[in-house]
Amino acid sequence: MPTHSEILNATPIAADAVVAQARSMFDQGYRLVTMSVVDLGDGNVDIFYHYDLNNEMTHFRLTHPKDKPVPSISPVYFAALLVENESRDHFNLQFDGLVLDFNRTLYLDEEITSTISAPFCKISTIQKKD
Amino acid sequence: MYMLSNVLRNIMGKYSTRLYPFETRPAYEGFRGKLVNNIHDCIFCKSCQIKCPSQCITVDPKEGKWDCDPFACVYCSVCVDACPTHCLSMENQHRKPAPSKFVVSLQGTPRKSKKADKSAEKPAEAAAPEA
Amino acid sequence: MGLLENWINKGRLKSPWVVHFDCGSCNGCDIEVLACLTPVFDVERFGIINVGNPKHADVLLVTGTVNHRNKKVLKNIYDQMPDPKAVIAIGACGTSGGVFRECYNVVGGVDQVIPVDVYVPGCPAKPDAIIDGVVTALDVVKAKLGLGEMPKVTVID
Amino acid sequence: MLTFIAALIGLALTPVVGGLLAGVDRRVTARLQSRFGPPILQPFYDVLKLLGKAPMVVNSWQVMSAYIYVLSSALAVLLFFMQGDLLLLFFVMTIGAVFQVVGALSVPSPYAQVGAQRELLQMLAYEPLIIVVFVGISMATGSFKIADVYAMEKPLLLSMPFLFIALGYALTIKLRKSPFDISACHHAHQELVRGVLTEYSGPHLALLEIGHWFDVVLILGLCSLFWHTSIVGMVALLVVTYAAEILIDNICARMTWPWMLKNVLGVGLVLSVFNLLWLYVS
Amino acid sequence: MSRTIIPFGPQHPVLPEPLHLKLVVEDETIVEAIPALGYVHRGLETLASIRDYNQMVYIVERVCGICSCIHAMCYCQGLETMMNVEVPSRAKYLRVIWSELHRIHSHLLWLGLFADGFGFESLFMQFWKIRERVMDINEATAGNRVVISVNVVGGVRRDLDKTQQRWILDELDKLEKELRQLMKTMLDDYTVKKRTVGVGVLTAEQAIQLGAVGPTLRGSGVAQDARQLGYAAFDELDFEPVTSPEGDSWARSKVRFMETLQSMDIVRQAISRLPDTELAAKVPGKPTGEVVCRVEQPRGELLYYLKGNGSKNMERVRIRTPTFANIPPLLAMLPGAQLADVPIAALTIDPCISCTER
Repeated sequence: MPTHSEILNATPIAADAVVAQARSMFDQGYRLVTMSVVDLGDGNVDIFYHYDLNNEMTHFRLTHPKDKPVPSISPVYFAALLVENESRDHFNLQFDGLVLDFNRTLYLDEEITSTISAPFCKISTIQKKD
Repeated sequence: MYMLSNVLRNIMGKYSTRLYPFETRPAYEGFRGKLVNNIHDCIFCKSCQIKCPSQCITVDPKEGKWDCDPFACVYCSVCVDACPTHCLSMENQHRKPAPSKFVVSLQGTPRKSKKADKSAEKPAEAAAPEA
Repeated sequence: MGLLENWINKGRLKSPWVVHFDCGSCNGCDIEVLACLTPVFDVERFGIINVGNPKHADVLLVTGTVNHRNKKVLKNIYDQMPDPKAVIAIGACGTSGGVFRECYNVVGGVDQVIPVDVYVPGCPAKPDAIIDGVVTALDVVKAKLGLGEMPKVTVID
Repeated sequence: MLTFIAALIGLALTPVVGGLLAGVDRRVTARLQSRFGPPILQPFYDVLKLLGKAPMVVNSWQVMSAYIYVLSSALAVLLFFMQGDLLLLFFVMTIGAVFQVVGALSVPSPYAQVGAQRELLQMLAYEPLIIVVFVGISMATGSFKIADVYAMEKPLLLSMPFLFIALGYALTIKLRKSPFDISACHHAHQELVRGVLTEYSGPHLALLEIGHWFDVVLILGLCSLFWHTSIVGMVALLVVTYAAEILIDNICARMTWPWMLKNVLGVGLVLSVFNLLWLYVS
Repeated sequence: MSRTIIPFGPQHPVLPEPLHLKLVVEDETIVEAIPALGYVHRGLETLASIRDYNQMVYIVERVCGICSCIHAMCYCQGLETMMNVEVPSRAKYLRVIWSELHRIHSHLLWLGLFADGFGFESLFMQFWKIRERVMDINEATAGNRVVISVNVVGGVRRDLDKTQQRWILDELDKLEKELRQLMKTMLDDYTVKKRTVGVGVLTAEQAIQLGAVGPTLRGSGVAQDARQLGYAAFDELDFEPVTSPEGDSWARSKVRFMETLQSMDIVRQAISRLPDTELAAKVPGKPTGEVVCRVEQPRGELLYYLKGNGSKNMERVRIRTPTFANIPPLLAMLPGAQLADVPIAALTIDPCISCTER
């Protein structure tokens, strides 16, 4: 029974299996809902892949070091293009094989990219004015 | 062509424009308009300052000052719900536009004076327009 | 000459064409600005048309916070407008940054980038408030032309 | 000489009439949309205000085009009031329209460029219709002189009803009304901002606006030729025509230019040729 | 033929949204569309680290003014799941009522803008005229026209009394009558159909592969609606997702038109079954854990990923908005279209850029 809100129960996945997994989900007719990125604070990030088939969701969790490039699933799911660029903006994550790389300028301008390395990481979140 | 009956009905009937500001419609009872503070009852407990999602209220219990930036206020009425003495309320009229920004700054009597000198209690209303 | 001048001034006060710029607003104020053009509020009564082109406009309506990317666009639009012009900042975000003041990508209110003539508070500002704002802006224009007094700031009324 | 002075007075009155017409148009449109609407004098306020704005010139071609457009539109109106030659009038009017396009093409803005291309396509659509109407008039009267139309005993409408409909198409395009408001329109909610008018501002925009008033009066004047015998009939015809234009504007979506070319040239020319044959036979 | 790049937006009269598309155009045919975003990016999600989880309700409402109530509802439902709070059933029904009112006003707004997109000004005015009835309902019952701020974690803040309920039903009846008068114009008019039929076609397969949601997906004939998940009181109400198989602009406008009528029906159902309970439950403790929550916005499925760490601030609030998912389908729809069709195709995904960029 699909639910509207669920305590996240994600299957762990390895970095080298991400693209193959995406390909198999694509072939089974799954829709890529989105990806979520969370900074864990210890130099790693959690990347969640949320898929949906007939309102039933499947989640995968990739725990990955922040400074290593993540394999991009945008060649499989074109829709991943925006979300991967967004993660690139917010967490300064590198993606391997991104189909259209905005290079950290999807949302952000130089003023921000030069002063904040990754706005959504813990070290630089709090931006209080004076 | 289906629109014809509609536009003809419009031109036959009365226009539906409310001629604001020449004619005003009575405001709805529960509209969240201007935030007002009855400073006599304010105990400077800071509940509003803590709860405000926009952080537009500053309370100074020592001086007995209650400041609100009406241009940062988002009119959510969280402060009204949080106020223990119900001295905060919202009028059902919107705040009028202004050619310069200001802070609503109300001066009350600090809490420690209790009810001792009630006669001396006179709220002074001061405005400090910024540039 | 005096007569023509008078007429032109009258035209200025009777025909404020607006251009609306959504500068990072949550759409709340945008749809209220649009609602002003529609039958129930119909600001065309005051001669206001939404021209969508800064070169034709006299009044710039700005909704929303300024961020680092759109501040250039905002400045550009302001510069493209021929004189005399007025700027109205609408909503909590446009006037001061509102709830988003402390976000990392937010510069603040519109007045950080261009001079603002009228501030319309509210989140979002009601169409009534926006109409009041335009009327106040016309008073400001009038005062600038030397035809009247600056509208007063009423803090508590 | 007397006709010339009368024509000059007519020319001076034309912007007033055109402006009032635009004002009434806006008011009626507003009422059709259930709005209160602007004051009738609103177009005059707009133009006066635009005249008082600081000029922002992109290049001198643009300014020159604006002046030539207004002058040729005014000249066309003058020729009309002097009851001159229809063909000459047509060419003068075309010069104005061409310079409107030249002005738009001379600036780098993509909106103006695309607007200019569409304006050219519009000209392609309405100019053959106007020519055919003139040919019809010459077939009915024997010459291209407006004076000869006035010499006729029966209104033209009786012998050329289909050509009048064809002229209606041209009028809709010239008035920039839906479904043909594709290159520029007065309410600006469109994909090209204001198309050919995008790059004009201040006094030059006011000039173009006045030129547009001349154009509208001229085309309505051509319509009035169809019932020249009585003033009442003429006014009634014009009121009905203009009211129909406003209604059509409010019950149609904007179409694309391929549709416009197909429809206007197809339907319009078939109607006109049919009417011409009818004229020829009778 | 000559290639030119026409900028579409960010400031554009048809679209009061700062969506910027770089259109590579050959004559008037689109060859490629490249999006440029970031004009509305505020970085709202980072506010979670300096505002507490109750204040965040009012901040996520301001992700997007048009669907504010539904954003807050989704966030609150996520937190309620995380903190194991049972929401009183009256609050659930009230949430349905307000969220469906939001859907009605959002769809009417879109229908108006869409009409404006193909230059039908009087139709635009009509839709916005009747929309004011919903705005009045919002203003009278919730205290603001657009951002109504009724949701709190654990329930709702305002109640509807009997007179208000009757008034809402009256207004909805009038609204429905007026809306039905426009149905033929919107769906059958010759000029309208000429502009919408066959523009921006998206097949069902493409729609799923590109991750389309909401009316964009249902306009391609896929019956998927997050309301089927039964959040709030939707599990106790009767409705079927509206679909249309054509996949073009016309189909999407039809889906939205029919959904407006459907939402009125849902509000009526909800008012007739409104139970008599408390408005809000007490919320104990601080949020911990990870939750994924979905609701159906007017524009499609909205997903929140929430992570709490036991403090009063949330660790992460991630918002995936429907327009964010609908932009890739738009990019796939545009090549081959005419320049005059771009506003129409772009409008049919109902772009909400402030949602997209947050």
